[in-house]
Amino acid sequence: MEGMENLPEEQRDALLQKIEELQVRDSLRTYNSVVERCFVDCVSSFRSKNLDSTEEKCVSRCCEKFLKHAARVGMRFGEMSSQSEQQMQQMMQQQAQQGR
Amino acid sequence: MEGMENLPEEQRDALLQKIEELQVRDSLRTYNSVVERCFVDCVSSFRSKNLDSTEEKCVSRCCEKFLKHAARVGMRFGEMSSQSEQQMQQMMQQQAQQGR
Amino acid sequence: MEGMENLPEEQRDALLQKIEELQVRDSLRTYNSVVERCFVDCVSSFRSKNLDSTEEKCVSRCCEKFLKHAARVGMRFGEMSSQSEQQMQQMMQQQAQQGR
Amino acid sequence: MASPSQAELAKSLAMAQQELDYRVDLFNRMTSSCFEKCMDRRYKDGELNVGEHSCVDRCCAKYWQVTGIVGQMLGAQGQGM
Amino acid sequence: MASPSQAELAKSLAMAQQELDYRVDLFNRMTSSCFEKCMDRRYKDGELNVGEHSCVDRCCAKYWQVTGIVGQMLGAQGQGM
Amino acid sequence: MASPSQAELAKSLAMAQQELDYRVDLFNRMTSSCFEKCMDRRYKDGELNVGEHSCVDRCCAKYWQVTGIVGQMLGAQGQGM
Repeated sequence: MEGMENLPEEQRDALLQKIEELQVRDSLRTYNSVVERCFVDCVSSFRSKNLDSTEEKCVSRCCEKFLKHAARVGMRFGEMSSQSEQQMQQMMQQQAQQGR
Repeated sequence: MEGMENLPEEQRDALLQKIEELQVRDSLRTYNSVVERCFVDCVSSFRSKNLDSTEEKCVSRCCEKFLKHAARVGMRFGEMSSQSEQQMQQMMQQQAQQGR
Repeated sequence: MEGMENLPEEQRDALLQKIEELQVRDSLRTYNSVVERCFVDCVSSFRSKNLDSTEEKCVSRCCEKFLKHAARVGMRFGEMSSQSEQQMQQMMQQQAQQGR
Repeated sequence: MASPSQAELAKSLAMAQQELDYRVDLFNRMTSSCFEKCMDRRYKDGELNVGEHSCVDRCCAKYWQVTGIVGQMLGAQGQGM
Repeated sequence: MASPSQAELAKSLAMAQQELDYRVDLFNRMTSSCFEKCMDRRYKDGELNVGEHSCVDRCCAKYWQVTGIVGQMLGAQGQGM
Repeated sequence: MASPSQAELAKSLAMAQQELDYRVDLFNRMTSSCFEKCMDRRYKDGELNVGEHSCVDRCCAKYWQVTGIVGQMLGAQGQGM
Protein backbone atom coordinates (compact mmCIF):
# COMPACT_ATOMS: atom_id res chain seq x y z
CA MET A 1 0.00 0.00 0.00
CA GLU A 2 2.61 2.57 -1.04
CA GLY A 3 1.58 6.21 -1.25
CA MET A 4 -0.55 5.90 1.88
CA GLU A 5 1.75 8.21 3.83
CA ASN A 6 1.49 10.92 1.15
CA LEU A 7 -2.24 11.28 1.63
CA PRO A 8 -3.72 14.20 3.59
CA GLU A 9 -5.63 13.13 6.68
CA GLU A 10 -9.09 13.45 5.22
CA GLN A 11 -8.25 11.19 2.27
CA ARG A 12 -6.50 8.71 4.51
CA ASP A 13 -9.64 8.42 6.59
CA ALA A 14 -11.66 7.77 3.45
CA LEU A 15 -9.17 5.08 2.41
CA LEU A 16 -9.22 3.46 5.83
CA GLN A 17 -13.01 3.43 5.82
CA LYS A 18 -12.98 1.88 2.36
CA ILE A 19 -10.57 -0.78 3.57
CA GLU A 20 -12.81 -1.51 6.53
CA GLU A 21 -15.76 -1.87 4.15
CA LEU A 22 -13.78 -4.25 1.96
CA GLN A 23 -12.87 -6.32 5.00
CA VAL A 24 -16.50 -6.61 6.05
CA ARG A 25 -17.43 -7.53 2.48
CA ASP A 26 -14.68 -10.15 2.33
CA SER A 27 -15.58 -11.70 5.66
CA LEU A 28 -19.22 -11.95 4.56
CA ARG A 29 -18.11 -13.64 1.34
CA THR A 30 -15.91 -16.02 3.28
CA TYR A 31 -18.86 -16.80 5.51
CA ASN A 32 -21.01 -17.59 2.47
CA SER A 33 -18.29 -19.70 0.88
CA VAL A 34 -17.74 -21.78 4.05
CA VAL A 35 -21.48 -22.37 4.28
CA GLU A 36 -21.60 -23.49 0.65
CA ARG A 37 -18.55 -25.76 0.90
CA CYS A 38 -19.69 -27.46 4.10
CA PHE A 39 -23.26 -27.81 2.85
CA VAL A 40 -22.07 -29.41 -0.41
CA ASP A 41 -19.60 -31.73 1.35
CA CYS A 42 -21.84 -32.75 4.27
CA VAL A 43 -25.47 -32.77 3.15
CA SER A 44 -26.75 -35.11 0.50
CA SER A 45 -29.98 -36.61 1.74
CA PHE A 46 -33.23 -34.70 1.35
CA ARG A 47 -35.71 -37.08 2.89
CA SER A 48 -36.10 -34.78 5.87
CA LYS A 49 -36.10 -31.00 6.20
CA ASN A 50 -33.88 -31.03 9.26
CA LEU A 51 -30.19 -31.82 9.48
CA ASP A 52 -29.59 -35.14 11.26
CA SER A 53 -26.87 -35.40 13.91
CA THR A 54 -24.30 -36.86 11.49
CA GLU A 55 -24.78 -33.96 9.12
CA GLU A 56 -24.58 -31.45 11.94
CA LYS A 57 -21.32 -32.88 13.24
CA CYS A 58 -19.91 -32.97 9.74
CA VAL A 59 -20.78 -29.28 9.20
CA SER A 60 -19.17 -28.26 12.52
CA ARG A 61 -15.96 -30.13 11.77
CA CYS A 62 -15.87 -28.89 8.20
CA CYS A 63 -16.21 -25.31 9.38
CA GLU A 64 -13.58 -25.77 12.11
CA LYS A 65 -11.21 -27.43 9.67
CA PHE A 66 -11.69 -24.75 7.05
CA LEU A 67 -10.96 -21.97 9.52
CA LYS A 68 -7.80 -23.67 10.76
CA HIS A 69 -6.73 -24.34 7.19
CA ALA A 70 -7.36 -20.73 6.18
CA ALA A 71 -5.40 -19.47 9.20
CA ARG A 72 -2.40 -21.58 8.19
CA VAL A 73 -2.59 -20.44 4.57
CA GLY A 74 -2.81 -16.86 5.87
CA MET A 75 0.41 -17.36 7.85
CA ARG A 76 2.29 -18.74 4.85
CA PHE A 77 0.81 -16.09 2.59
CA GLY A 78 2.06 -13.35 4.91
CA GLU A 79 5.58 -14.83 5.02
CA MET A 80 5.82 -15.21 1.26
CA SER A 81 4.38 -11.75 0.62
CA SER A 82 6.88 -10.00 2.87
CA GLN A 83 9.78 -12.01 1.39
CA SER A 84 8.84 -11.14 -2.15
CA GLU A 85 8.43 -7.47 -1.21
CA GLN A 86 11.94 -7.46 0.21
CA GLN A 87 13.25 -9.06 -2.99
CA MET A 88 11.40 -6.50 -5.07
CA GLN A 89 12.79 -3.60 -3.04
CA GLN A 90 16.33 -4.95 -3.32
CA MET A 91 15.91 -5.29 -7.09
CA MET A 92 14.52 -1.77 -7.38
CA GLN A 93 17.40 -0.34 -5.34
CA GLN A 94 19.95 -2.15 -7.53
CA GLN A 95 18.28 -0.86 -10.68
CA ALA A 96 18.19 2.67 -9.25
CA GLN A 97 21.94 2.49 -8.53
CA GLN A 98 22.73 1.11 -11.99
CA GLY A 99 20.45 3.67 -13.63
CA ARG A 100 22.29 6.67 -12.17
CA MET B 1 -32.34 -2.65 5.74
CA GLU B 2 -32.58 -0.83 9.05
CA GLY B 3 -31.77 2.86 9.17
CA MET B 4 -33.47 3.47 5.83
CA GLU B 5 -36.21 5.53 7.49
CA ASN B 6 -33.65 7.78 9.19
CA LEU B 7 -32.22 8.99 5.90
CA PRO B 8 -33.11 12.41 4.47
CA GLU B 9 -34.91 12.25 1.12
CA GLU B 10 -31.89 13.02 -1.04
CA GLN B 11 -29.83 10.23 0.50
CA ARG B 12 -32.73 7.82 0.29
CA ASP B 13 -32.99 8.51 -3.42
CA ALA B 14 -29.27 7.80 -3.82
CA LEU B 15 -29.71 4.54 -1.93
CA LEU B 16 -32.72 3.52 -3.98
CA GLN B 17 -30.84 4.24 -7.20
CA LYS B 18 -27.90 2.21 -5.92
CA ILE B 19 -30.25 -0.66 -5.12
CA GLU B 20 -31.74 -0.46 -8.60
CA GLU B 21 -28.24 -0.59 -10.07
CA LEU B 22 -27.38 -3.61 -7.95
CA GLN B 23 -30.56 -5.32 -9.14
CA VAL B 24 -29.67 -4.72 -12.78
CA ARG B 25 -26.15 -5.98 -12.13
CA ASP B 26 -27.48 -9.07 -10.37
CA SER B 27 -29.99 -9.89 -13.09
CA LEU B 28 -27.23 -9.59 -15.71
CA ARG B 29 -25.06 -11.94 -13.68
CA THR B 30 -27.93 -14.37 -13.31
CA TYR B 31 -28.43 -14.19 -17.07
CA ASN B 32 -24.75 -15.03 -17.63
CA SER B 33 -24.83 -17.84 -15.11
CA VAL B 34 -27.93 -19.46 -16.65
CA VAL B 35 -26.29 -19.27 -20.07
CA GLU B 36 -23.13 -20.90 -18.73
CA ARG B 37 -24.96 -23.65 -16.84
CA CYS B 38 -27.25 -24.57 -19.73
CA PHE B 39 -24.40 -24.43 -22.25
CA VAL B 40 -22.23 -26.71 -20.09
CA ASP B 41 -25.09 -29.15 -19.40
CA CYS B 42 -26.55 -29.25 -22.93
CA VAL B 43 -23.78 -28.73 -25.50
CA SER B 44 -20.95 -31.19 -25.90
CA SER B 45 -20.49 -31.82 -29.61
CA PHE B 46 -18.43 -29.39 -31.67
CA ARG B 47 -18.64 -30.97 -35.08
CA SER B 48 -20.93 -28.19 -36.26
CA LYS B 49 -21.04 -24.49 -35.46
CA ASN B 50 -24.82 -24.44 -35.05
CA LEU B 51 -26.88 -25.90 -32.23
CA ASP B 52 -28.86 -28.92 -33.40
CA SER B 53 -32.52 -29.29 -32.42
CA THR B 54 -31.76 -31.61 -29.48
CA GLU B 55 -29.35 -29.08 -28.02
CA GLU B 56 -31.78 -26.22 -28.58
CA LYS B 57 -34.59 -28.04 -26.79
CA CYS B 58 -32.26 -28.96 -23.96
CA VAL B 59 -31.20 -25.31 -23.53
CA SER B 60 -34.83 -24.10 -23.47
CA ARG B 61 -35.85 -26.65 -20.87
CA CYS B 62 -32.74 -26.04 -18.80
CA CYS B 63 -33.46 -22.32 -18.76
CA GLU B 64 -37.14 -22.83 -17.93
CA LYS B 65 -36.29 -25.29 -15.20
CA PHE B 66 -33.66 -23.04 -13.70
CA LEU B 67 -36.05 -20.08 -13.56
CA LYS B 68 -38.76 -22.14 -11.89
CA HIS B 69 -36.25 -23.55 -9.46
CA ALA B 70 -34.90 -20.09 -8.61
CA ALA B 71 -38.43 -18.78 -8.08
CA ARG B 72 -39.13 -21.56 -5.59
CA VAL B 73 -35.86 -20.99 -3.75
CA GLY B 74 -36.71 -17.27 -3.66
CA MET B 75 -40.06 -18.05 -2.01
CA ARG B 76 -38.45 -20.24 0.65
CA PHE B 77 -35.64 -17.75 1.13
CA GLY B 78 -38.14 -14.97 1.77
CA GLU B 79 -40.05 -17.05 4.32
CA MET B 80 -36.94 -18.07 6.21
CA SER B 81 -35.51 -14.53 6.17
CA SER B 82 -38.63 -12.98 7.63
CA GLN B 83 -38.90 -15.70 10.27
CA SER B 84 -35.33 -15.23 11.39
CA GLU B 85 -35.78 -11.45 11.45
CA GLN B 86 -38.79 -11.86 13.75
CA GLN B 87 -36.75 -14.13 16.01
CA MET B 88 -33.92 -11.63 16.06
CA GLN B 89 -36.24 -8.74 16.91
CA GLN B 90 -37.84 -10.74 19.73
CA MET B 91 -34.40 -11.54 21.11
CA MET B 92 -33.31 -7.91 20.88
CA GLN B 93 -36.47 -6.73 22.65
CA GLN B 94 -35.94 -9.26 25.43
CA GLN B 95 -32.33 -8.17 25.84
CA ALA B 96 -33.38 -4.51 25.87
CA GLN B 97 -35.93 -5.22 28.63
CA GLN B 98 -33.44 -7.21 30.69
CA GLY B 99 -30.78 -4.54 30.16
CA ARG B 100 -32.88 -1.74 31.66
CA MET C 1 -21.28 2.28 -25.00
CA GLU C 2 -23.96 4.61 -26.37
CA GLY C 3 -24.34 8.05 -24.83
CA MET C 4 -20.57 8.44 -24.49
CA GLU C 5 -20.51 11.24 -27.08
CA ASN C 6 -23.18 13.20 -25.17
CA LEU C 7 -21.01 13.53 -22.07
CA PRO C 8 -19.17 16.78 -21.26
CA GLU C 9 -15.40 16.43 -21.25
CA GLU C 10 -14.98 16.22 -17.49
CA GLN C 11 -17.47 13.37 -17.18
CA ARG C 12 -15.96 11.57 -20.15
CA ASP C 13 -12.57 11.68 -18.43
CA ALA C 14 -14.11 10.21 -15.29
CA LEU C 15 -15.69 7.45 -17.37
CA LEU C 16 -12.46 6.71 -19.21
CA GLN C 17 -10.58 6.52 -15.92
CA LYS C 18 -13.24 4.18 -14.56
CA ILE C 19 -12.88 2.00 -17.65
CA GLU C 20 -9.11 1.91 -17.20
CA GLU C 21 -9.59 0.87 -13.57
CA LEU C 22 -11.97 -1.88 -14.61
CA GLN C 23 -9.44 -3.11 -17.16
CA VAL C 24 -6.69 -3.29 -14.55
CA ARG C 25 -9.08 -5.08 -12.21
CA ASP C 26 -10.05 -7.54 -14.93
CA SER C 27 -6.48 -8.27 -15.96
CA LEU C 28 -5.56 -8.93 -12.33
CA ARG C 29 -8.50 -11.30 -12.04
CA THR C 30 -7.49 -13.04 -15.24
CA TYR C 31 -4.00 -13.37 -13.85
CA ASN C 32 -5.34 -14.98 -10.69
CA SER C 33 -7.63 -17.29 -12.63
CA VAL C 34 -4.82 -18.52 -14.93
CA VAL C 35 -2.66 -19.20 -11.87
CA GLU C 36 -5.45 -21.16 -10.23
CA ARG C 37 -6.31 -23.17 -13.36
CA CYS C 38 -2.71 -24.09 -14.16
CA PHE C 39 -1.94 -24.90 -10.53
CA VAL C 40 -4.97 -27.18 -10.27
CA ASP C 41 -4.27 -28.88 -13.62
CA CYS C 42 -0.48 -29.26 -13.21
CA VAL C 43 0.38 -29.71 -9.54
CA SER C 44 -0.79 -32.70 -7.55
CA SER C 45 2.17 -33.97 -5.58
CA PHE C 46 3.06 -32.35 -2.28
CA ARG C 47 6.04 -34.39 -1.24
CA SER C 48 8.34 -31.44 -1.93
CA LYS C 49 7.87 -27.72 -1.49
CA ASN C 50 9.38 -26.87 -4.88
CA LEU C 51 7.89 -27.44 -8.30
CA ASP C 52 9.75 -30.18 -10.18
CA SER C 53 10.69 -29.67 -13.84
CA THR C 54 7.66 -31.59 -15.15
CA GLU C 55 5.31 -29.38 -13.16
CA GLU C 56 7.13 -26.24 -14.25
CA LYS C 57 6.89 -27.17 -17.93
CA CYS C 58 3.24 -28.04 -17.50
CA VAL C 59 2.50 -24.66 -15.91
CA SER C 60 4.31 -22.77 -18.71
CA ARG C 61 2.45 -24.63 -21.43
CA CYS C 62 -0.85 -24.31 -19.63
CA CYS C 63 -0.37 -20.56 -19.33
CA GLU C 64 0.71 -20.22 -22.96
CA LYS C 65 -2.20 -22.32 -24.13
CA PHE C 66 -4.70 -20.40 -22.05
CA LEU C 67 -3.51 -17.06 -23.41
CA LYS C 68 -3.69 -18.27 -27.02
CA HIS C 69 -7.11 -19.75 -26.37
CA ALA C 70 -8.35 -16.52 -24.77
CA ALA C 71 -7.01 -14.48 -27.70
CA ARG C 72 -8.94 -16.65 -30.14
CA VAL C 73 -12.13 -16.43 -28.09
CA GLY C 74 -11.62 -12.66 -27.95
CA MET C 75 -11.43 -12.51 -31.77
CA ARG C 76 -14.63 -14.51 -32.19
CA PHE C 77 -16.33 -12.55 -29.43
CA GLY C 78 -15.51 -9.28 -31.17
CA GLU C 79 -16.86 -10.53 -34.51
CA MET C 80 -20.09 -11.81 -33.00
CA SER C 81 -20.61 -8.67 -30.91
CA SER C 82 -20.24 -6.33 -33.87
CA GLN C 83 -22.53 -8.51 -36.01
CA SER C 84 -25.26 -8.53 -33.42
CA GLU C 85 -24.92 -4.78 -32.93
CA GLN C 86 -25.40 -4.27 -36.66
CA GLN C 87 -28.47 -6.50 -36.59
CA MET C 88 -29.84 -4.60 -33.62
CA GLN C 89 -29.30 -1.24 -35.30
CA GLN C 90 -30.99 -2.44 -38.51
CA MET C 91 -33.94 -3.66 -36.47
CA MET C 92 -34.18 -0.37 -34.60
CA GLN C 93 -34.08 1.64 -37.83
CA GLN C 94 -36.82 -0.52 -39.34
CA GLN C 95 -38.97 -0.06 -36.26
CA ALA C 96 -38.35 3.70 -36.29
CA GLN C 97 -39.46 3.88 -39.94
CA GLN C 98 -42.56 1.77 -39.31
CA GLY C 99 -43.38 3.77 -36.19
CA ARG C 100 -43.55 7.11 -38.05
CA MET D 1 -32.03 13.26 17.77
CA ALA D 2 -29.52 15.39 15.83
CA SER D 3 -29.48 14.89 12.07
CA PRO D 4 -26.76 12.48 10.95
CA SER D 5 -23.50 13.83 9.48
CA GLN D 6 -22.33 13.23 5.91
CA ALA D 7 -19.84 10.60 7.08
CA GLU D 8 -22.49 8.73 9.05
CA LEU D 9 -24.81 8.78 6.07
CA ALA D 10 -22.12 7.46 3.76
CA LYS D 11 -21.46 4.71 6.26
CA SER D 12 -25.09 3.67 6.53
CA LEU D 13 -25.41 3.65 2.72
CA ALA D 14 -22.33 1.41 2.55
CA MET D 15 -23.75 -0.90 5.22
CA ALA D 16 -27.08 -1.23 3.43
CA GLN D 17 -25.23 -2.11 0.23
CA GLN D 18 -23.09 -4.68 2.05
CA GLU D 19 -26.17 -6.32 3.50
CA LEU D 20 -27.85 -6.50 0.12
CA ASP D 21 -24.70 -7.94 -1.49
CA TYR D 22 -24.48 -10.52 1.25
CA ARG D 23 -28.09 -11.62 0.82
CA VAL D 24 -27.80 -11.85 -2.95
CA ASP D 25 -24.62 -13.90 -2.66
CA LEU D 26 -26.29 -16.23 -0.13
CA PHE D 27 -29.34 -16.62 -2.34
CA ASN D 28 -27.25 -17.37 -5.43
CA ARG D 29 -25.18 -20.00 -3.66
CA MET D 30 -28.28 -21.62 -2.16
CA THR D 31 -29.93 -21.64 -5.58
CA SER D 32 -27.01 -23.23 -7.41
CA SER D 33 -26.22 -25.74 -4.63
CA CYS D 34 -29.83 -26.93 -4.46
CA PHE D 35 -30.06 -27.02 -8.25
CA GLU D 36 -27.12 -29.42 -8.30
CA LYS D 37 -28.39 -31.49 -5.38
CA CYS D 38 -32.01 -31.80 -6.55
CA MET D 39 -32.50 -31.36 -10.29
CA ASP D 40 -32.36 -34.06 -12.93
CA ARG D 41 -30.00 -32.38 -15.36
CA ARG D 42 -30.89 -34.38 -18.43
CA TYR D 43 -33.67 -31.81 -18.95
CA LYS D 44 -36.34 -34.07 -20.39
CA ASP D 45 -38.78 -31.49 -19.19
CA GLY D 46 -38.81 -27.80 -18.26
CA GLU D 47 -41.02 -28.45 -15.23
CA LEU D 48 -39.99 -29.57 -11.76
CA ASN D 49 -41.58 -32.90 -10.85
CA VAL D 50 -43.03 -33.70 -7.40
CA GLY D 51 -39.79 -35.19 -6.11
CA GLU D 52 -37.79 -32.20 -7.24
CA HIS D 53 -40.21 -29.77 -5.62
CA SER D 54 -39.98 -31.37 -2.19
CA CYS D 55 -36.23 -31.82 -2.57
CA VAL D 56 -35.82 -28.07 -3.17
CA ASP D 57 -37.90 -27.17 -0.11
CA ARG D 58 -35.87 -29.44 2.15
CA CYS D 59 -32.63 -28.38 0.54
CA CYS D 60 -33.39 -24.71 1.32
CA ALA D 61 -34.30 -25.57 4.90
CA LYS D 62 -31.08 -27.53 5.44
CA TYR D 63 -28.97 -24.88 3.74
CA TRP D 64 -30.42 -22.31 6.12
CA GLN D 65 -29.57 -24.50 9.11
CA VAL D 66 -25.97 -24.78 7.90
CA THR D 67 -25.90 -20.98 7.74
CA GLY D 68 -26.86 -20.94 11.42
CA ILE D 69 -24.21 -23.45 12.54
CA VAL D 70 -21.42 -21.73 10.62
CA GLY D 71 -22.57 -18.32 11.85
CA GLN D 72 -22.36 -19.45 15.47
CA MET D 73 -18.88 -20.91 14.98
CA LEU D 74 -17.56 -17.79 13.23
CA GLY D 75 -19.17 -15.63 15.92
CA ALA D 76 -17.54 -17.69 18.66
CA GLN D 77 -14.15 -17.21 16.99
CA GLY D 78 -14.81 -13.48 16.75
CA GLN D 79 -13.95 -13.85 13.08
CA GLY D 80 -16.28 -11.71 10.96
CA MET D 81 -20.09 -11.74 11.11
CA MET E 1 -31.24 19.62 -26.49
CA ALA E 2 -30.72 20.78 -22.91
CA SER E 3 -27.50 19.67 -21.22
CA PRO E 4 -28.00 16.61 -19.01
CA SER E 5 -28.33 16.99 -15.23
CA GLN E 6 -25.85 15.60 -12.70
CA ALA E 7 -28.21 12.77 -11.82
CA GLU E 8 -28.66 11.78 -15.47
CA LEU E 9 -24.92 11.78 -15.98
CA ALA E 10 -24.32 9.63 -12.94
CA LYS E 11 -26.94 7.25 -14.27
CA SER E 12 -25.38 6.97 -17.71
CA LEU E 13 -21.94 6.40 -16.18
CA ALA E 14 -23.42 3.64 -14.05
CA MET E 15 -25.10 2.11 -17.11
CA ALA E 16 -21.90 2.14 -19.14
CA GLN E 17 -20.11 0.42 -16.29
CA GLN E 18 -22.84 -2.19 -15.99
CA GLU E 19 -22.64 -2.94 -19.69
CA LEU E 20 -18.87 -3.32 -19.55
CA ASP E 21 -19.10 -5.59 -16.48
CA TYR E 22 -21.69 -7.71 -18.24
CA ARG E 23 -19.56 -8.14 -21.35
CA VAL E 24 -16.44 -9.01 -19.40
CA ASP E 25 -18.37 -11.57 -17.35
CA LEU E 26 -19.83 -13.09 -20.54
CA PHE E 27 -16.40 -13.23 -22.17
CA ASN E 28 -14.79 -14.86 -19.12
CA ARG E 29 -17.47 -17.51 -18.86
CA MET E 30 -17.30 -18.25 -22.59
CA THR E 31 -13.52 -18.50 -22.37
CA SER E 32 -13.48 -20.89 -19.43
CA SER E 33 -16.37 -23.03 -20.70
CA CYS E 34 -14.78 -23.47 -24.12
CA PHE E 35 -11.38 -24.12 -22.56
CA GLU E 36 -12.90 -26.99 -20.63
CA LYS E 37 -14.88 -28.32 -23.60
CA CYS E 38 -12.09 -28.08 -26.19
CA MET E 39 -8.60 -28.16 -24.72
CA ASP E 40 -6.49 -31.22 -24.03
CA ARG E 41 -5.46 -30.42 -20.47
CA ARG E 42 -2.46 -32.68 -20.28
CA TYR E 43 -0.54 -29.73 -21.75
CA LYS E 44 1.96 -31.65 -23.89
CA ASP E 45 2.24 -28.47 -25.89
CA GLY E 46 1.60 -24.75 -25.44
CA GLU E 47 0.05 -24.48 -28.90
CA LEU E 48 -3.52 -25.20 -29.94
CA ASN E 49 -3.65 -27.99 -32.53
CA VAL E 50 -5.94 -27.94 -35.59
CA GLY E 51 -8.73 -29.81 -33.83
CA GLU E 52 -8.63 -27.48 -30.86
CA HIS E 53 -8.73 -24.39 -33.07
CA SER E 54 -11.87 -25.45 -34.89
CA CYS E 55 -13.43 -26.67 -31.66
CA VAL E 56 -12.96 -23.22 -30.08
CA ASP E 57 -14.54 -21.45 -33.07
CA ARG E 58 -17.59 -23.69 -32.98
CA CYS E 59 -17.78 -23.53 -29.21
CA CYS E 60 -17.92 -19.72 -29.31
CA ALA E 61 -20.60 -19.79 -32.01
CA LYS E 62 -22.75 -22.22 -30.02
CA TYR E 63 -22.21 -20.33 -26.77
CA TRP E 64 -23.44 -17.18 -28.50
CA GLN E 65 -26.55 -18.99 -29.72
CA VAL E 66 -27.31 -20.15 -26.18
CA THR E 67 -27.04 -16.52 -25.11
CA GLY E 68 -29.75 -15.71 -27.64
CA ILE E 69 -32.14 -18.47 -26.56
CA VAL E 70 -31.80 -17.66 -22.86
CA GLY E 71 -32.14 -13.93 -23.57
CA GLN E 72 -35.44 -14.50 -25.39
CA MET E 73 -36.79 -16.65 -22.58
CA LEU E 74 -35.81 -14.17 -19.88
CA GLY E 75 -37.25 -11.34 -21.98
CA ALA E 76 -40.54 -13.23 -22.42
CA GLN E 77 -40.74 -13.67 -18.64
CA GLY E 78 -40.02 -9.97 -18.16
CA GLN E 79 -37.35 -11.16 -15.76
CA GLY E 80 -34.16 -9.10 -15.88
CA MET E 81 -32.16 -7.91 -18.90
CA MET F 1 6.88 18.40 -3.01
CA ALA F 2 3.60 20.01 -4.16
CA SER F 3 0.47 18.57 -2.61
CA PRO F 4 -1.26 16.07 -4.89
CA SER F 5 -4.36 17.11 -6.89
CA GLN F 6 -7.85 15.69 -6.35
CA ALA F 7 -7.53 13.53 -9.46
CA GLU F 8 -4.20 12.09 -8.34
CA LEU F 9 -5.62 11.30 -4.93
CA ALA F 10 -8.64 9.57 -6.42
CA LYS F 11 -6.28 7.55 -8.58
CA SER F 12 -4.09 6.44 -5.69
CA LEU F 13 -7.16 5.48 -3.65
CA ALA F 14 -8.35 3.41 -6.59
CA MET F 15 -4.94 1.75 -6.95
CA ALA F 16 -4.75 0.86 -3.28
CA GLN F 17 -8.19 -0.70 -3.53
CA GLN F 18 -7.19 -2.66 -6.64
CA GLU F 19 -4.11 -4.03 -4.90
CA LEU F 20 -6.13 -5.10 -1.88
CA ASP F 21 -8.75 -6.77 -4.10
CA TYR F 22 -6.03 -8.58 -5.98
CA ARG F 23 -4.40 -9.91 -2.81
CA VAL F 24 -7.70 -11.05 -1.33
CA ASP F 25 -8.61 -12.84 -4.56
CA LEU F 26 -5.19 -14.53 -4.67
CA PHE F 27 -5.49 -15.58 -1.03
CA ASN F 28 -8.99 -16.98 -1.51
CA ARG F 29 -8.00 -19.00 -4.56
CA MET F 30 -4.89 -20.34 -2.85
CA THR F 31 -6.97 -21.27 0.20
CA SER F 32 -9.63 -23.12 -1.74
CA SER F 33 -7.19 -24.86 -4.12
CA CYS F 34 -5.03 -26.12 -1.25
CA PHE F 35 -8.10 -27.14 0.71
CA GLU F 36 -9.15 -29.34 -2.18
CA LYS F 37 -5.65 -30.71 -2.78
CA CYS F 38 -4.78 -31.43 0.86
CA MET F 39 -7.79 -31.95 3.09
CA ASP F 40 -9.56 -35.19 3.79
CA ARG F 41 -13.12 -34.06 3.18
CA ARG F 42 -14.87 -36.78 5.09
CA TYR F 43 -14.42 -34.56 8.15
CA LYS F 44 -13.89 -37.23 10.78
CA ASP F 45 -12.17 -34.52 12.74
CA GLY F 46 -12.07 -30.72 12.90
CA GLU F 47 -8.29 -30.72 13.29
CA LEU F 48 -5.65 -30.89 10.57
CA ASN F 49 -3.46 -33.97 10.99
CA VAL F 50 0.34 -33.96 10.49
CA GLY F 51 0.13 -34.95 6.84
CA GLU F 52 -2.42 -32.23 6.11
CA HIS F 53 -0.31 -29.59 7.83
CA SER F 54 2.78 -30.30 5.77
CA CYS F 55 0.69 -30.65 2.62
CA VAL F 56 -0.76 -27.16 3.15
CA ASP F 57 2.69 -25.63 3.65
CA ARG F 58 4.04 -27.19 0.44
CA CYS F 59 0.87 -26.40 -1.43
CA CYS F 60 1.18 -22.70 -0.56
CA ALA F 61 4.84 -22.69 -1.59
CA LYS F 62 4.08 -24.31 -4.93
CA TYR F 63 1.08 -22.08 -5.55
CA TRP F 64 3.32 -19.06 -4.99
CA GLN F 65 5.85 -20.40 -7.50
CA VAL F 66 3.11 -20.82 -10.09
CA THR F 67 2.20 -17.18 -9.46
CA GLY F 68 5.77 -16.28 -10.37
CA ILE F 69 5.89 -18.32 -13.60
CA VAL F 70 2.56 -17.00 -14.84
CA GLY F 71 3.50 -13.45 -13.87
CA GLN F 72 6.69 -13.65 -15.95
CA MET F 73 4.84 -15.03 -18.95
CA LEU F 74 2.12 -12.39 -18.77
CA GLY F 75 4.78 -9.71 -18.31
CA ALA F 76 6.72 -10.97 -21.36
CA GLN F 77 3.53 -10.77 -23.41
CA GLY F 78 2.90 -7.26 -22.12
CA GLN F 79 -0.57 -8.54 -21.30
CA GLY F 80 -2.01 -7.24 -18.06
CA MET F 81 -0.36 -6.91 -14.63
